[in-house]
Amino acid sequence: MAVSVLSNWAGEAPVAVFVAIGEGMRDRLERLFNDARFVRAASPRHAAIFLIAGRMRLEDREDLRRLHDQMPHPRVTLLWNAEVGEALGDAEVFTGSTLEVDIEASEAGRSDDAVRDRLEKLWQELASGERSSEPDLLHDEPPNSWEGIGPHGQGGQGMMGGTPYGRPMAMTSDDLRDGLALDLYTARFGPFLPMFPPGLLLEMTLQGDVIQSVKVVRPPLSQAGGNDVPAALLRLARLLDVLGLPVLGQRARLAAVGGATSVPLEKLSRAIHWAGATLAIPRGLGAVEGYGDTRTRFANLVSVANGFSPAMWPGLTRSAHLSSILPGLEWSEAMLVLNSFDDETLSTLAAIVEGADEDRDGHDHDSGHMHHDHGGPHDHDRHQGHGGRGSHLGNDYHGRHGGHA
Amino acid sequence: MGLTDLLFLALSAVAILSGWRVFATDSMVRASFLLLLSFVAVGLIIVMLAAPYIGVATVFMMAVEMMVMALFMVMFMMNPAGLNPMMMVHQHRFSIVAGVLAFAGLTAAILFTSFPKIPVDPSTPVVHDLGIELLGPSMLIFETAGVTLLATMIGSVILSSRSGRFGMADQGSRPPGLEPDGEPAGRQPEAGNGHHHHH
Amino acid sequence: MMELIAALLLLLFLSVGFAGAALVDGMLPAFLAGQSRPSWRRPIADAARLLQTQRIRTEAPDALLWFLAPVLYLALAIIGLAVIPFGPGLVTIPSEVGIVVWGSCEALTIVAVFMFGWSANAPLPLIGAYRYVAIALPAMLLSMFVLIGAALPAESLGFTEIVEAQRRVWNVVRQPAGLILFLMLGLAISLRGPFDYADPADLAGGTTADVSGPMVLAWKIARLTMLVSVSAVTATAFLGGYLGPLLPGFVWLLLKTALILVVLVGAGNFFARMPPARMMSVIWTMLLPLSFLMLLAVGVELLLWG
Amino acid sequence: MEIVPWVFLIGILSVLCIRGVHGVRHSATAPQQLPFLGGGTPDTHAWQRYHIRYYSMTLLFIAFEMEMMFMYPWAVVFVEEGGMAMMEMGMFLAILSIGIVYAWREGVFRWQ
Amino acid sequence: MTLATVLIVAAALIGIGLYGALSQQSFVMLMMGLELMLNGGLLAVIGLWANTMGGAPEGQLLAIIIMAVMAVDMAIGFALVTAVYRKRQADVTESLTTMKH
Repeated sequence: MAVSVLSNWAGEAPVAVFVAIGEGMRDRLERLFNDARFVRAASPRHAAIFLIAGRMRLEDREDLRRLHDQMPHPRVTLLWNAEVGEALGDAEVFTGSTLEVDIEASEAGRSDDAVRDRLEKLWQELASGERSSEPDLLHDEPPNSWEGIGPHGQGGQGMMGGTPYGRPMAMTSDDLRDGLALDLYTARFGPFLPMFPPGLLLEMTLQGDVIQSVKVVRPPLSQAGGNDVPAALLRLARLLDVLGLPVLGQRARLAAVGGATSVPLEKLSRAIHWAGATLAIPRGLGAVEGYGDTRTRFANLVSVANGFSPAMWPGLTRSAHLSSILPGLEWSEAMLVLNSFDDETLSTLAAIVEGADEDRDGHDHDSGHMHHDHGGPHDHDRHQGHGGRGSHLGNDYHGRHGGHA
Repeated sequence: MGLTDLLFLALSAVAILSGWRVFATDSMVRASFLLLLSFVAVGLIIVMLAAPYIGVATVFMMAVEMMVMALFMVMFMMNPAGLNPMMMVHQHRFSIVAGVLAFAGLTAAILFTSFPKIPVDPSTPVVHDLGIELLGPSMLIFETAGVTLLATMIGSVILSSRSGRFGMADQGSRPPGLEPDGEPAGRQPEAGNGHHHHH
Repeated sequence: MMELIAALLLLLFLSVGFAGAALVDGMLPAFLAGQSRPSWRRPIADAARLLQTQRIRTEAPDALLWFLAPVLYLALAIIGLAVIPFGPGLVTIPSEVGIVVWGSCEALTIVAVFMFGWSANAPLPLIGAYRYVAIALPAMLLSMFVLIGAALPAESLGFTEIVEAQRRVWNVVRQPAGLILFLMLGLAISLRGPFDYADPADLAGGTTADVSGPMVLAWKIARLTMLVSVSAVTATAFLGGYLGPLLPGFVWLLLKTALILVVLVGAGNFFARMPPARMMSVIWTMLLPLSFLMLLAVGVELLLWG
Repeated sequence: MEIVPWVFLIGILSVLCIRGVHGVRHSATAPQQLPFLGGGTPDTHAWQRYHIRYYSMTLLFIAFEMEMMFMYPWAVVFVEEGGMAMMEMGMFLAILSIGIVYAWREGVFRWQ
Repeated sequence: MTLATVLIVAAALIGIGLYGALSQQSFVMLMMGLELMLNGGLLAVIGLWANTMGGAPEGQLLAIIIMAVMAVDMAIGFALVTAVYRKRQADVTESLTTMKH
């Protein structure tokens, strides 16, 4: 009884969706969430529906599977114009509207509405228990076997060695900023982190929250967004979200759609001014030659909201690259920088650099095993005792991953 | 046995047990917060002892101090979360004996001393009295404390920051080995044999 | 006897306040964002959804601290509220050092938030937790100066005396900037808007990024309760608490609390969040001297006209 | 007799705690437990010697915060003592302010 | 809750703190031992103040001084730990023996 009351209520809840955005779908998806019935979850842990929209690269599939499994039960996946093969099991595919009228009209707005309806229907089925939650796609095994290994059965050895609870421990290295040699944290962030451009996969090494080194593993997926006013407004909305102004971001998104609910742009830009958004961006942050710093890029976007046409930027200098812009920044600053570029510039900045020390990691990582790094018999002796993990920054450190090259 | 006694017993048990667990737990964050728990229990006992200001202020001060303690514990201890259980002690038996002896000695002293019995009157405005004392008779102590705290602030800034008058504080440093003249602990040897390149 | 009545009133205050906070928090941002007709049923429906969602653990989390963090946070909110008088002599925990008790609640809140972020053993929550400590520590310092400014005219650290001392003039008149500083602290300890360094969007939810289902719900409940609590403290210290004509003191306090709560939720949506390093230096170099000056102004005012 | 509700309360709380902790410990499969990184994987545990960037600030903070202990009793007797109290606390705060200014000059409030 | 019981609790805290301060290899854990001893000291002072001094304010002042000592001890202690770590990249007391050379 109590359970059914709960499910009834739950069915009314806004549908929490975690999205993985594929090629050319970003702007459309952001408009999808203008509807109050839907909430875009920041993390799969908060979502019930996994929406995969647009075409994905082959190597993204493994990440999608991982994201799928990170969601709590009950969960369901919806593929929207997505081609992911069998990677997501027998998830429901949505290729447009089911109504004939809509197929003929093939108008984006109509199809968006159809997706909304489908999402809502899915959630109601899930909440009422008609649809069962999807099982895991990956095998239920830890990245390294650990149970029963080691003196306490926790998988570790000595002070820092082994793989306690399935993962090795962080090792010490020098720091870029203040020379205290503390531990490094290396991980691949992305490709579907909500505050990252979709598809961008960075291998970052952090110390505390300062980024020590960055390597682009996969560039962002190309988006249709041009340089027109709606695209600029959407970009402004993303920056506003990162600045902690989701309400203003939402208004900018509504303005980008236009129509009856549209917000006067002057009002929006005044609100942004009074929010102190410009002051919240440090001067000189993420400066790129010819492109100003993050603050000027932001000011440009705001002036678009004021009615000026979007600025045109000159070509990039050859040397500008994310792997040289981001290191040394704190996480929050780095997120501001990442979101301040337009799509074209960003894809140039995030291009995979061809070079002697590069290793086409992007292709290695996706070959289907979660524990690519710690597999192999050699790893165990490496993690014992003083462990030989990454005491060098930058290229030397990357060399470890691309040893075969 | 009234509620007061029971509460006192419970709080003492919490204070002592969590104080002991501080040195028996693997996770540094847990250790810091256990110490905080011990302080909170003592603070509440102090409130029960008719010193509400000192008791609550103990909780207040120790909450932030133990927070900072946790930050530094995690920063400087190897294996801060205790993922691998560990025991980093020296002269262990001697320390146990010293601790027990201190406790026994103090207890004996307490039991065999007769203290005067002049309990504090519950109606005394203790906070007010303390304020008068601070501004009047003990004014010098108060201002001296200010100077001491200033010295502490300056000292801790000088010691902890990297840049100094004679250049960077960490120049020419090399970590010690776990055994004398051994390889630096927890790190990979500089310009090592590169064994990590072959896998 | 009075304490028992006060305890019942506390329960009433908590439930009314919490319901109001949930509604305001659920509807005001949606309204401000220009969405049409946010429904009052949403918060309840969302809670029902979270209750039915699986609770996920991460690899080797600190399960005990992870569980205790929301519990501690909630308990602190309730204790903070319990030292607030609902009328003359109507206090659940009558304490002559009320503002110090509240200060301890603030300090322990930092511990609770840190515990929550630390326990997940995951990078984004960890960064959020550490960031929060950097901002909340100095922000707490500000609030204590401001509260001491409120305690000066009352010649006492208890909230009842602070309210009684406002019969002539409310503290907001004595130190208007103090109210603003205290509202900032309110944003910081209820984790919202420009001071939400623990759960921000640039960390994909920060300390909550790896938490699911009932744990998210528990954390939300604790946050909202703390919002009610800090609003009530603000109303008591600056807006004369239960003082007011005609209506009973309890109602007055509730109304003033509601006003502050709406202001807090609104302000949380209209100010940008600075990078933590910048905010830390703003607090120490600009806001802290400001709070010194406020204290000086109150002192001088008391000496001349007190 | 008055302890019965306490015992009851503590009993309920401990049952809740045990259940809660138990719930965290025993749920989620291995792929579910992976920390959220947007699909990517970490190399190591996130627990590490975390490099806080504001350690000097925290040290300054503990020393400075000590002044609160003196300020609370001062606030209680301020009106009574009048100008004297003002002078003494002014001096005390001025001394401590020197420390803050010094720390600011040394760049303690920037992240290291 | 008599004076003797309060003091015995304080003695227990001091004993545990002494054990910690003597046995722990790392600086920060050693400081935890010191703090615990001061904690016991604080309790003893307030216990004595409440039961034998009739509420003379000096007892409370002493308690505040103890707390100030804790704060100073922590601030300077951690600053030292940072300085030593910068130099030696270790936080165990043994690493200080090589500091003389």
